Amino acid sequence: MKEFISYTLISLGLVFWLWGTLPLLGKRSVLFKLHSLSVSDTLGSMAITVGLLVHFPADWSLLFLALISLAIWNTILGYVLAFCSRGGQKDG
Amino acid sequence: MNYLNLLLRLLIWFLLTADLSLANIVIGLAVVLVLPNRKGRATLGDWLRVIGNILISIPLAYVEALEMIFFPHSAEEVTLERVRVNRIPALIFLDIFVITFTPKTIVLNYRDDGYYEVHRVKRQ
Amino acid sequence: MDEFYIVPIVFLLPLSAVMVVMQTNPYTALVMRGILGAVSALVYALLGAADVSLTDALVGTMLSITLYAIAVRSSLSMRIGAIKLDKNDPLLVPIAKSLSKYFMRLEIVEFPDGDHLNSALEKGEIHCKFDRHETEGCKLLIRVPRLYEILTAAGIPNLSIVLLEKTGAGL
Amino acid sequence: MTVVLMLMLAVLLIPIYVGARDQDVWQRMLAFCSIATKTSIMILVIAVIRSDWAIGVVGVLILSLGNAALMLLAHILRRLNEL
Repeated sequence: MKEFISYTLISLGLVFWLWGTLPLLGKRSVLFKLHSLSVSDTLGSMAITVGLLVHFPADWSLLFLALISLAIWNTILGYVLAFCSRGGQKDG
Repeated sequence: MNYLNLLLRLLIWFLLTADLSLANIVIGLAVVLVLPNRKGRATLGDWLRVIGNILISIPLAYVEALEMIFFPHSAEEVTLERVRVNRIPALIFLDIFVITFTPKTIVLNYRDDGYYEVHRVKRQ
Repeated sequence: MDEFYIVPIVFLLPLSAVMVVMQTNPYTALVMRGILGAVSALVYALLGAADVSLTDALVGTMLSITLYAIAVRSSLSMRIGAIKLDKNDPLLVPIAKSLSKYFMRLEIVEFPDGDHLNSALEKGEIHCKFDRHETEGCKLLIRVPRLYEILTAAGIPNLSIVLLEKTGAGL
Repeated sequence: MTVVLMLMLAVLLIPIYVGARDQDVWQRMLAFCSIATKTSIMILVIAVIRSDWAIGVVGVLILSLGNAALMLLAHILRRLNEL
């Protein structure tokens, strides 16, 4: 059961990764690609990390920290990239 | 609400170090007190609302991601969103975090007159 | 062979290294250097060298990108000294355009009077000096031969470009 | 778990290709951002498979500190367009 849940989460994360990374090949704007990247890099990676957490609960503190830093850093990075790629007026 | 700020910092410290020995508590208290303090007007209610928003936004983000996967969102638009004025920078930061965390919306800019410029994708 | 997955991942390292070498634009080369740093941290961690991986990520990538970005930004710029020069002056547009082919930027330094301007030019704080005469038109006195070559090759109308001699007497 | 790693490698090839191909520097920055996250997640997976604590700590550190260079580069690239 534990194995099943963990592999489901990891495959969900992999599907998110693939779905969110494929639009990089297209010709859309940077902002549009940022939306799909936030699906893959933040949510997909978080799903993979939770899957690992279920599978190997011994490393919980490490994986928990990874989860927090993933959520915070990728979100802030999305904001900074969006702000900078538009050539924002004041310092962000 | 100064002590609330201190409590938040202590919580982060204990999450980071994962160690509840006496020495660590003393070091954590020292670090928390030495870090610069800023006067703010945030109340307990503000903090609770933002923390609640963060907890809600995690499942919401996954729902939005699945929506984006199953129904292609190919239209884009930029909207202005109003927020409450006179907030301390930490709360503004958390607001931006919550909006950007959900995959359909990204904050582009925070303007001094209290508006966020939000970029969002929509179904056609 | 339990760990055959090592081989294809290690192949990423030469691949991204070749991609760094192929770049001509210094800024995209910096971005590619970041990609190389991320890949090499992965490869070192894969081979079991946690310390090397951490050092590469922090010093090799973070610090070197920071330092290179600052160095590239400040060295790839032409500083024009002038007494009064507007940022949006129409004469600057062709200059900036011809410099941007070489990934360079324009930087305008304003001086209160001609004495400060000339001494800055002699000390080497600025690369060239901009003069606007009522009768003779606009003049750009350049100290660096390579910049002189680039700008004369671009052929900018309404601007006479002069290369200054090394001695710099009586400027 | 090895299958998972190979799939991750396959996905990782997409942003590497984009980084090599694209002309716009912001598209490359997106590729860089994506690669940085993906490689650190792969490091975490490797650490957990081998139950090697040191590699895991390195993965978390890279995940949390490595993005700082990316932000700095983004700000410098933004100022390039301002003359």
